[in-house]
Amino acid sequence: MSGILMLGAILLPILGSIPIFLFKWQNRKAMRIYVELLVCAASLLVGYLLLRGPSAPFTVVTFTGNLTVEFKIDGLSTVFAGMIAVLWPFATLYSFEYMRNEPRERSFFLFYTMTYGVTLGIAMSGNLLTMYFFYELLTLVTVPLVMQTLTREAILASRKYLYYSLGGAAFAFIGLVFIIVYGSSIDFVYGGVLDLVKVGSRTNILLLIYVFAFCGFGVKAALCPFNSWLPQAGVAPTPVTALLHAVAVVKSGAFAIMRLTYYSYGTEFLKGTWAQDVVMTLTIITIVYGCSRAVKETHLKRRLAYSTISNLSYILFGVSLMTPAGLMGGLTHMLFHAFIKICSFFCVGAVMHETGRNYVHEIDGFGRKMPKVFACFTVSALALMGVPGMAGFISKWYLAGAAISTGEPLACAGVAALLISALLTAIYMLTIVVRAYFPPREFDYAAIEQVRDAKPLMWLPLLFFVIVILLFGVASRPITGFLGEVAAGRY
Amino acid sequence: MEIIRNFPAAAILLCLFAGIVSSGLKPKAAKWLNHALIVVEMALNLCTLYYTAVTGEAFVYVMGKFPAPWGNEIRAGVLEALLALFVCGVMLLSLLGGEKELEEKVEENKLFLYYVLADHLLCSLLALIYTNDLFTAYVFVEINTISACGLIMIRQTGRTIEAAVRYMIMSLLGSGLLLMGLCMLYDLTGHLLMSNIQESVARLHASGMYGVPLTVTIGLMTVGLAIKSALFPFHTWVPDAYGYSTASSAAILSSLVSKGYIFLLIKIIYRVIGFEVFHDTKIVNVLFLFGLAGMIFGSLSAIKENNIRRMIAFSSVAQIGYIYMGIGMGTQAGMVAAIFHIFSHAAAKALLFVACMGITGASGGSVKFQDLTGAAYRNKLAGAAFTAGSLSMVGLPLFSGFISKLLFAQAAVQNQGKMLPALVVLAVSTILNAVYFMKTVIRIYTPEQSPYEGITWKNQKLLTVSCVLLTVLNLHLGCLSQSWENLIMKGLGMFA
Amino acid sequence: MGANFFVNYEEVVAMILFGIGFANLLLQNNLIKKIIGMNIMDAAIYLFLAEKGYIAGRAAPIITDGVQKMEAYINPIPSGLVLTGIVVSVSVTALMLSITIRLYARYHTLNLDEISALIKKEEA
Amino acid sequence: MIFTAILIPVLAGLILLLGPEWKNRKQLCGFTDAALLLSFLAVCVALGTTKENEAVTLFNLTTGLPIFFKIDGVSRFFAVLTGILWVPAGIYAFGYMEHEWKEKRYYGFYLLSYAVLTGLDFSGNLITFYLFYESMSLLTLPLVLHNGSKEAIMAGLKYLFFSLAGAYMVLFGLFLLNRFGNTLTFTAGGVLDAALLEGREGLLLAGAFLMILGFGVKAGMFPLHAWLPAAHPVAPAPASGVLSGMIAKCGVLGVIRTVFYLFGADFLRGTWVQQVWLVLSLTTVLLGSMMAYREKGLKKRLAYSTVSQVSYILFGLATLQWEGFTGAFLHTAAHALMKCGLFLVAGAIIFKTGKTKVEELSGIGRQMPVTMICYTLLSLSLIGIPPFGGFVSKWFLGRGGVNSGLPVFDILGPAVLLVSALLTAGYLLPISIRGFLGGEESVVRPEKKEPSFLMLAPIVLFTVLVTVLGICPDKVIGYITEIAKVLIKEGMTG
Repeated sequence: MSGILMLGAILLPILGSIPIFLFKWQNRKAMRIYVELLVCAASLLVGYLLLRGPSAPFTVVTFTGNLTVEFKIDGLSTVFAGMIAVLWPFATLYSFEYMRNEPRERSFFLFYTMTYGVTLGIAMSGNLLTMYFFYELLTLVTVPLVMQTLTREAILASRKYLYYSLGGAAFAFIGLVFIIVYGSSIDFVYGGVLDLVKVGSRTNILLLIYVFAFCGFGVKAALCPFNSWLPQAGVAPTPVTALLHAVAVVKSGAFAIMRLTYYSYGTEFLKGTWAQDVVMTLTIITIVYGCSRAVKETHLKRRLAYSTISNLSYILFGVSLMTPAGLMGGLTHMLFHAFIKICSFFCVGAVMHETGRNYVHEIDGFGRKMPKVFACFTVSALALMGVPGMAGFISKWYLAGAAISTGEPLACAGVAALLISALLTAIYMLTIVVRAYFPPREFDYAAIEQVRDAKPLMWLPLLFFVIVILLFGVASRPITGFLGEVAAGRY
Repeated sequence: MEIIRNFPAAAILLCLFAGIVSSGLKPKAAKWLNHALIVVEMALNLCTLYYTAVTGEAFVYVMGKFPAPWGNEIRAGVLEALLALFVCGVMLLSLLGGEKELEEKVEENKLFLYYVLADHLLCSLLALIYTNDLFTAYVFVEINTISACGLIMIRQTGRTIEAAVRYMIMSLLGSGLLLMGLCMLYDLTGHLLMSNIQESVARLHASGMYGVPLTVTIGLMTVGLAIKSALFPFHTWVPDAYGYSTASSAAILSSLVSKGYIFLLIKIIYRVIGFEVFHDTKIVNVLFLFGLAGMIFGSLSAIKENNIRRMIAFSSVAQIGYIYMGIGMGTQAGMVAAIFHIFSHAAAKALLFVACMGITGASGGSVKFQDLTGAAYRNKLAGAAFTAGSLSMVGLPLFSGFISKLLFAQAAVQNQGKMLPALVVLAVSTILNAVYFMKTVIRIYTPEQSPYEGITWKNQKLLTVSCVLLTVLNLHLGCLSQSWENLIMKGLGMFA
Repeated sequence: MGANFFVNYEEVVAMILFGIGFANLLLQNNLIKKIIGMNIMDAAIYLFLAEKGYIAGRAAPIITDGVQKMEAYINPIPSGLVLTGIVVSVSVTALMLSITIRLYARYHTLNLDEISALIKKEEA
Repeated sequence: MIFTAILIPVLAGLILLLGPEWKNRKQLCGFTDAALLLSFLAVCVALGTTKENEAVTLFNLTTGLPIFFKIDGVSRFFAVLTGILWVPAGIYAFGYMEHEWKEKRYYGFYLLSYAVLTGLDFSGNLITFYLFYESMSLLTLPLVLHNGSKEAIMAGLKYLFFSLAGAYMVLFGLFLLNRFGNTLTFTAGGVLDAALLEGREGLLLAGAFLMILGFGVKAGMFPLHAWLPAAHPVAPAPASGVLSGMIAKCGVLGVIRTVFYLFGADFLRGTWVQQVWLVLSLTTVLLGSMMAYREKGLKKRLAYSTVSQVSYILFGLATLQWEGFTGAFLHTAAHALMKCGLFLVAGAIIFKTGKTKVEELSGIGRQMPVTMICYTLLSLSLIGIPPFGGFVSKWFLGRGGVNSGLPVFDILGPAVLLVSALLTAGYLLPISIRGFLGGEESVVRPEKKEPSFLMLAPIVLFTVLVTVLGICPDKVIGYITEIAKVLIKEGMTG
């Protein structure tokens, strides 16, 4: 029963989106209501499934041999699917308002809804092959979203996105093949499936392949040096940038790496090897690199995109610690960063939508004109910096705690990188806040007379995110407790 | 049921007669005869496939009642029958897809010749697949070459004639080497039938005599067939030949003709030389290296290309590289992957060429990229089909390309020495494939005000049928590959 | 090696001829010369085959006076192969020549590179 | 009660910030004043009613991370000092801010800052401390960049980012302590767990050093002092006063908590951390004085002086010896009063005459006699001349250095302090001298420009307090010694 429901939850948005494109929809409102209902229905279904707890694997198709398309819900899927299911309806509301004046609305919502289903597919995949399949599919359905505006810039960006993603998948594919050959199965089993008898003396080659696969999936998670697609993909409409390029797509990369590391290769095999050092070094470099680029960048969305790059590597850093505590830190940051970053992106999107201003130096004095938006932005900025009492601090706390418990020098260097990055985060986020609230004395408010605050459809989701950020910040115990269970493989 | 044993020979002869008869017919009649012929062929081969699969062993059909080792033989196993069936199917779909273009572009009084050549081509392909005699194989290789040459230059422009000449020259070099090789082999073993040669070669190899001549012979035949099947660096004739001929010619040439030679090579490896002997000569390593090089350089050339047809042609070079890499792996798994890729690439490439015709047709016949912008909106079906073909080539799950990639990679993993280069090149080549195919897909899906008129499916029913069926074939290979794999394994088992 | 070299001088000649033909087919720019190269190459193979089929001191396998022992005759199959080969070669040569004539009629040259250049010019 | 003491200024501040503009300036000032006094009262009541070391837990951030308050000797000392500084400086602002813009915003953040400072003083564990420490950086930022000039905004950002950099260094230490300590609660003598620590001393020492350096940022310790001379001068004078007087001391509070309540003095004694810390503080003492000596702008000169003087305190702490410790506490109080007073004087001069450069101040003493007399007395105290507070504290600091038993530093420390005192005299007194004696030819009959009562009263109050501290310091010294007894076992012979 739950197997059919899982398949239904994945297929509902994918198939349900087809009418959006098939019909002409004279009445825009009707289409919007349809989309929202569709998304909410899928979310409710997912919610129901997740509340039922872990499920048995459900095999849909058998490709060849033991290669099957299989779904199941375990702890990790619960976290990812739950996150997606909560965020999507709100983001959809926001995008109604945002897409009001944009052309090609239908095709936007078509792919937007489809992506939901595909992401759920990644979340609920029961084995590596299924995940790989949805992972590739995700690339395809999101490319049209990047291309949405059809400017030359957008097309170049979508091409780059496509090449990077497919290229990454090609390397991830190698990892998949190795699991097929050297694993006892391709299912996700906490602790890994490698068959050490089959591996024999080929440890080093497997480690090399792990690094390949890590980098391959890491392309989507914008791991340095494979990150340049992400800032460029910021040409997409803001709901896309916010939801996909800060949450769904990039976190799919991180999620895939978690699966690969903890559920396929297994930390037993990887821990303490040179492969761990290599991937950890990469993540540490990315953490610092992303932040420094963000500080230099003056385009608002691109600045946030670089920030995303850095924050994603927080997650990957947690994962690369190869301990349950590290995974928990990564999961926590995955969840909290999703809310924080989508909130800040939506704020920036609201500014761009209302005023058409894109650069940091153009938003002087907006704090007074758009109080709601900038209040939310300030909260998300503080949370991203990791001020205690906000969600960001909690996740950093667990990440750093996990890193220090390992006692490895490299992990401690990672903690230092986290802190350097926190400082840089403060620099790139707070300069925006300070500009908005404290314009220079000679600033003339008449110049931004016509600027209005965001409309309810836009700021209501923001309000929700802010409440969540604060709530997670001060009362995180239930959720971190659950994540701890998940990370220890006990759920 | 015993009557089925006659079917392979009947199939070959039927083609030959149909070709001869067609030369006296009007174009339309020739066309119908050709299509009917292919359908009959499919039925015959299907029966053969069924028969061999059920009996579980290959059978030999003795031509002219001369027994081995003197007579001429046909041998049919599962793999041969499967490939023959597949060849017929893809050929029919390619011809259907390109039919409109043929009628528009080929002179009225030469159209019937096209079908004559197509019949002969099919005949030679079937013969190559089924024959058990090396010299017969050589003869049909030449027939194949001549018919293919005709198919290339059926549209008589300077380009096509030049392409035909270049194709002929390279082919002749290849067949010359092949002929030399098999003459020497005959000299060494005294036989022409594959089974008998294999026995003698095994004896020679065991005794250690004639080591160098044997290697030279194998080398000559391998290089000859490699030239003919456009293995890098012998691919110079490919872009012109595929790029300027008609769509159905290009589809047939790239997806079937070159595969015929490769299949012959595989047969030589298994049935003439013997897998172990071949493996010991180290020629596998050479094939492996050239395969890898082809995967990279074919794709690189494709990326640079500004002509969509030539781009697809270069992509063929890369894909042939995949197949040779699989053969060069020197393992059973690699061979299975290579043979599966023969199927998968044939399905995808035929689809691409046919869909490409639809796309260019909606862009005023231009093959330049700048004219193709937005073509997928003007010809929705062809656009979708082209996308499907591209995704298959890039190796996305659900499509056939993914399974071949998977099989190649699995084969590579099991081969210690060649694992890393194979895997890395596989990944890099995937990226390169993605670059040029996805670039094209994005371009045809970029809307633009265009002077060219759109084409709906009503104006191109045959193309629609062809595209849809080929797409289904791709998806079928991608989703339900298990049965294909089983048949290939079974067929390879019958080789030995 | 040296001894074998002279004993099998027919094969050596065949191989040299094959090389000459092959090189001509590959490297000549003139189409006619290419075709000639091809014919040389084929002829070399026929020579090779014929030489292999002939065994000194034996007769052609034409039975005039009753069946003799197999050892009395030469192997007839190479001769058959040569004949088949000649047929193939003739047809291919004919095809090549006809294409060459077409090209010459169009571009008034037999040089393949020049033809290519002319075609490019024609299209542009 | 502690909670109320924090909540009152928060609420008042939020009312000011989010509420509409006030039409009547008097009412605005009155409201702020009332809120300030009420908060101070609440703090005093809290100090009176709450038992020593009784934890008041607010909530848990996550497992093992409670936010809670408690009161001990150090909290009392700092809480009272904060109140004594904050309330008069607030009253002074009513006069001073008349010529500034956006008063409402200033008062709002002023109150909020008071709230976080109170929270900081009462923090019961490091995470609570860190929470308020970071909030302090964020909430005092608007005070720094208040006047909205490009320069002020840049200085404000510099202040913010230096502070945050410091905070993140602290966070690193926090992470380490969480792993290697029993608890994060401030416990006299430290929380380190010897069993967990085994073999990781080097890492822990590095953590301790980073924390000292991180808190040292707020205290203007070399090498991360650059923000201080930039930020303090551009802020409005009352803000500069409390920034130099109190905010910088929060860094000191952080160092005290780190060294004596988390790592424990014994853990650091004799290690490289102590050595480097001593060197850094002495360098800062000298460097600050020299920079102040060269500086021409009055407020900037005072800012450099702060750099130098706060490192006196750090030096005292770094000796890890009870006399140095006592001196540090005394100097904390004395310097807070003195420097705040001096900044208020500078503000008064700017407010009345608009002069900011030292050389413009010839003859100012005749225009503003009361102000300049207070200035002179405060300067004398800062130099360390009896009978002012500055002398007592420096006496203890010097003794702490001599009796520290550290090689080299027992001579070098006091020597540097002396040289710096000399420099202090060099950069402060000429202003008085020229103020009273110079500039005769330019002004024949100087008009009186004495500031209003609201501004003058706090200045006089601080002067009086410093003098009182200098004349009868016994009570305070006794109080501090009590604290020191618990924290420093060694050298408590006297």
